[in-house]
Amino acid sequence: MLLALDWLLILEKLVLIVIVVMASLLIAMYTTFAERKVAAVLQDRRGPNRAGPFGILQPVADGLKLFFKEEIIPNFSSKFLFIMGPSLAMLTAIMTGAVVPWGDKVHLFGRDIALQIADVNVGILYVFAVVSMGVYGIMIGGWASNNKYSLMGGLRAASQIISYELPMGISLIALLMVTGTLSLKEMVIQQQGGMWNIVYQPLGFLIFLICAFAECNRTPFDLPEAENELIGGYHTEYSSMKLGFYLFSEYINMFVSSVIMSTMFFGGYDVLPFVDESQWGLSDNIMALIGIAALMIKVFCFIFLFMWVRWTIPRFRYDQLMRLGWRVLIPLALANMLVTGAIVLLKQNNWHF
Amino acid sequence: MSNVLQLVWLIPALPLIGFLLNGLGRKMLSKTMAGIVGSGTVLLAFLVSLYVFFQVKGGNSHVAHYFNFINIEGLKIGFDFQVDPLSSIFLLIITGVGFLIHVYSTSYMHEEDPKDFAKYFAHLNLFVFSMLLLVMGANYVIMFIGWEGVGLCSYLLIGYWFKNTNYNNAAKKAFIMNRIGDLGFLLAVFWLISKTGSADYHEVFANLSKLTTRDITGITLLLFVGATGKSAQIPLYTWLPDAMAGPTPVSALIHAATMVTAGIYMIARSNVLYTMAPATQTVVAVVGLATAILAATIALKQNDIKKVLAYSTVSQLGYMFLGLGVGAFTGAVFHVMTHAFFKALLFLGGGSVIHAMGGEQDIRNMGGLKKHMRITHITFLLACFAIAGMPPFSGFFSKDEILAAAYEKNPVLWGIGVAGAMMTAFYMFRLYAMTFLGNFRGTHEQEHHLHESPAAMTLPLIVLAILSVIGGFIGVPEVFMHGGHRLEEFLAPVFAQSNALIKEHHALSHSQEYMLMGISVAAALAALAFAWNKFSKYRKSDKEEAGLGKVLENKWYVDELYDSIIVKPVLAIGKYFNNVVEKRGIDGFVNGVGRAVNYGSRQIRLLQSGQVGAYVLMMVLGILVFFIVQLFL
Amino acid sequence: MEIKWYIGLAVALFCTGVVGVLTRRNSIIIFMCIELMLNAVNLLLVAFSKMHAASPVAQALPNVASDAQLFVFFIMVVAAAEVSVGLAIIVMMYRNIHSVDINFLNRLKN
Amino acid sequence: MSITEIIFWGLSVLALFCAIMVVASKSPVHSILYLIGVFFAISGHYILMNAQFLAIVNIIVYAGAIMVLFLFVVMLMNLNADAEPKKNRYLQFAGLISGGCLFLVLVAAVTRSADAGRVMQLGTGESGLIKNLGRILFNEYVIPFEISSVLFLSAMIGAVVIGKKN
Repeated sequence: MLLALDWLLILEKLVLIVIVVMASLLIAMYTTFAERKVAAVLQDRRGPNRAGPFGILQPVADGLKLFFKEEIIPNFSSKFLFIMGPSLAMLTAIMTGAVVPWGDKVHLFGRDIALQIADVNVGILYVFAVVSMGVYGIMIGGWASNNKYSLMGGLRAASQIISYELPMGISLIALLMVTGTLSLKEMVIQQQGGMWNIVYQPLGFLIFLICAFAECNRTPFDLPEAENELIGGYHTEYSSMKLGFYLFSEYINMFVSSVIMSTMFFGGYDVLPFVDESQWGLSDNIMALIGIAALMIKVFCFIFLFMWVRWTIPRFRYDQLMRLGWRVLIPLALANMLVTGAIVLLKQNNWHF
Repeated sequence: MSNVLQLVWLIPALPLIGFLLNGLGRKMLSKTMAGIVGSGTVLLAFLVSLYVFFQVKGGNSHVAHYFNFINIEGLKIGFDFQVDPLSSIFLLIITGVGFLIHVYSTSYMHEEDPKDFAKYFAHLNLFVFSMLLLVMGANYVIMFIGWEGVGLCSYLLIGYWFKNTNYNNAAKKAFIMNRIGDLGFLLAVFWLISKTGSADYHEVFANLSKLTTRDITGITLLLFVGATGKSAQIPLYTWLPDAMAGPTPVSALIHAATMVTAGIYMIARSNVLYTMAPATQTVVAVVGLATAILAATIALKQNDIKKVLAYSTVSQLGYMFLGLGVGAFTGAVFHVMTHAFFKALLFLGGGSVIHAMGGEQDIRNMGGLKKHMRITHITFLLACFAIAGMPPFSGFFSKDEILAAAYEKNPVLWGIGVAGAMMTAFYMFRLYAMTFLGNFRGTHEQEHHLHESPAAMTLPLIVLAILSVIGGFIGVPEVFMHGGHRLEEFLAPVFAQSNALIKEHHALSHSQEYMLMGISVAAALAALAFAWNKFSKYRKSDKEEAGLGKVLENKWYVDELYDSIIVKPVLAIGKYFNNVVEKRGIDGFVNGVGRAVNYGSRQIRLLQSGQVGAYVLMMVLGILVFFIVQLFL
Repeated sequence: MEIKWYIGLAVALFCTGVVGVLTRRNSIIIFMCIELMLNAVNLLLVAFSKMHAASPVAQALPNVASDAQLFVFFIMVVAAAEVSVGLAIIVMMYRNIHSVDINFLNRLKN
Repeated sequence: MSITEIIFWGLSVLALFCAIMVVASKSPVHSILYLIGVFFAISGHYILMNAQFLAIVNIIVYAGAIMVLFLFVVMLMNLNADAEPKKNRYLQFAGLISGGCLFLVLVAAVTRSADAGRVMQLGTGESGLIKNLGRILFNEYVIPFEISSVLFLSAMIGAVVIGKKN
């Protein structure tokens, strides 16, 4: 029952929302810091270590810097749209976190609190919808700044994201055939007992990973805001906190997509594959904590993967980018879907035609 | 005996064959050949009808049926001939006088080229054929076929010289007036058929009970209208004088002897109906008498030979209708016969005079032809005596029989009749004196050209003269010789039924008859003598006729009257219909529709403004209207 | 919740769409108004499906309620196809007459 | 006034306001955004009527894909407010009037109809969920489903052919 007038539940949900949002912001902040550290390590240099011990406060410094920059809004563009661009980007980035199952159940104040904001039975579709809304942030931003380069950058980013949504969707379809359900919670529950989905869908995962990179405009696909070609793409005109929002939304996107990848393919808060955690006989609360910890570890691995890829692979040219998307990924995803479908059917009538 | 009557179909067939030969072969036949074929067929027909006359003499009539002309449910009209005393008399007149006129016209039409010559004879034969058909028909429909055929042939023959527009107009006038009469005749036949279910004489006269008196008067009146049309009586007589445009033998045959008598034959044939409708009979008598007087007065002042003779014909026909009107059917038929003889003679005589004078027809430019044309002069004189009603001649017997019957009916009729007879004598001898007596008033070249007509023309004149003289003796009245009136015995069976119907039959005493005859002969003689010496000294004077003379010369302005009353209004109506109704009405309507569509489409074209917005708006309005109609109405 | 409110809403949206189509000259706006009208129809369809789901007769027929919703699904399919072709046409139009004003498309004039 | 009615009225007002703004706004981009607002309101209604699958699909298909296309086209053609052609006064007025009349006629028709007052099943109901919708879609409506794929194919080819600069 979605809208039962249960004030307690609403309170509980609110608290959960606040925690999730703060957590994702915090993690995103420190991802920026981690990124610069990892980049430094990869390039044999030290990362930022001046601000606070070992440079821990560097993100805070960046944030303050952005806050105090001067607000410049080009006069020709429509003021409202100029501001709406980055806010939309940020909004969609955070929204995806709503359907992610962070953990199992927690007993607090005598109530079972599900560590998931909304267990929507069209979970993945919701994610997909929010991702497609992300495009608007970028396009409106690009258009509102009223200069050719940002417009071109915005259009390129949008077309890139749209064209990579396709393979992501199709790979998801393959995954859904295996899991049989759209709700993320049930997926995790399925993976708890048995094998993780990565085992069933290795190719699906790979395609999904590449698309995730494209969605967040990360390294090989960060053509739109590439300096040398389009002078910073769609956030050329942006300064201070609006620019901050754009950069920040990129990192939040990265964090959220890695969370989703881990829940879908690596069993979410399931600690170990093939091991049935329930036998350990630990209490729910502790189990929840362990689950969340396991999830966070997986997420950090993914984030590290993002950064690792960023500083190793050169940037794609626009047509290479498009060819990869349409010529390679989509056929692969289709093939994967067909094969998975065949296998699932075979399994249904126990392995004979 | 009956087998002879089987040959009856031969009589009309022969002229028909003549017509076909001449008509189809008119390019191949030479003039003499055409003449022989034309006259020969009529002669044979005359012989056969003579033979039939002797068979029928005993009073028996015979109806020969050949095929069913109309045979639909409820109406059976057979193509059958009836031969009885009345029709055999007319057969003799038609074929006899017809043959003489054919012979006469072989020489009169001499200078025509062969093609026209054969065409002329073909038309003449066709005329004789249809006249025979009319006379021999055993029912009104066959008679009507003949009736129409005769009208057609008169049109063709009047308009023989069709290149001259006046002759053409005359022919058209004749035909149209006949048609008006024919309409009356046709209505009467329809009425008759609708009432009695058939048109055969026997059947109609057998069951007269089916007809009420109103029916009979109606039918007889309508038949009389047909007769006035065909026999040129008061309302529809103006075509006859104009018909003189045709060649003279044509006038002789058609407008003197045969066609004009069709009306009288028709009334004589349906005498039973007329006796049962006294009202119609008085109408017939009055109209006949009025026509006689009117035509006679006009003839007094006419200066063209043929015009004078034409009006005299109209006048004599008036007398015949008077006879029929007063019930003297045999008298009328007798007058028909005698009139045929002397009027044909007068026309042919006039023809030979015109022939001699080289086409001159105005008697004021003639005179003194006695010396040059001996035979024509004598025969013409005998005919004048006959028509004037001088005792030994045929005219006297037939006319006086009618006048006697008129006296029985009503003395006033007799009085006017005698006045008419006086005028007849006056204008005939005025004509005779101006042409034959006195001195020649024509041009020298004409005088030099004067000669007696060839034998082919003079022989018929002589034969007709003999007939005019002795013709009267077949109907000598009782008062002179008991049993003298053989014609009455001969026609007795035909008129038996109507005589039986006439209840009161007060015959005149002998003294009264003598007195009547004396008065009429004396009057005629006086008029004759006065005209003789007045016009033998006629001097051509170019002073204008004045007063009554002028009126008479212009034929009481009857033609002008008809023009103004009928012709002009009809033309005006025609023009009105043509201009107003036709042009503005119908054309206007049709063009109007076209223009309206044109205008409408131009406006609708503006609707295609090319503006997509406008189209969508119209679409929405359409949907709106549709909803309103569907949901609320 | 009676159906007439939903019908009212759907009709209002539909008529706004119609007004939009009639009053605007920019073909893209017109195209969007058409999408709006389509959506109004979708809304009403779903409303009717829920109405049938509520009414007793629906229980007899197994999937009468969800038929309408599938219908909406197919409408969306068609709408998507239509938009792609429509926008292609508008682009081509823009390329030819350098404007999206529909009044310039009057070559079909009388 | 239960919670559902409040939500209903809220969403309706939002939808109508956005719809009117779509028509009335000057610049095309604004009207696009308002249209997206309308789509969200309508998805809200779907969720209110527990047609979850349709709600999400509506957002993905309309807001996610179609409006992106619109935005693309508008940006490519770089339309902005002042270039917007203005329709002459009267046609605009006529359009407004006829739209209004259509609305009045339909509303009148609805109020007259007998079963305007039938009640709807709001908030609950199995019909909207993806499970049985999917089942029905692939049982009774397989053929239309395949045909729609052909439709998409033709639409794509059509768009490409028209769009290509030959």
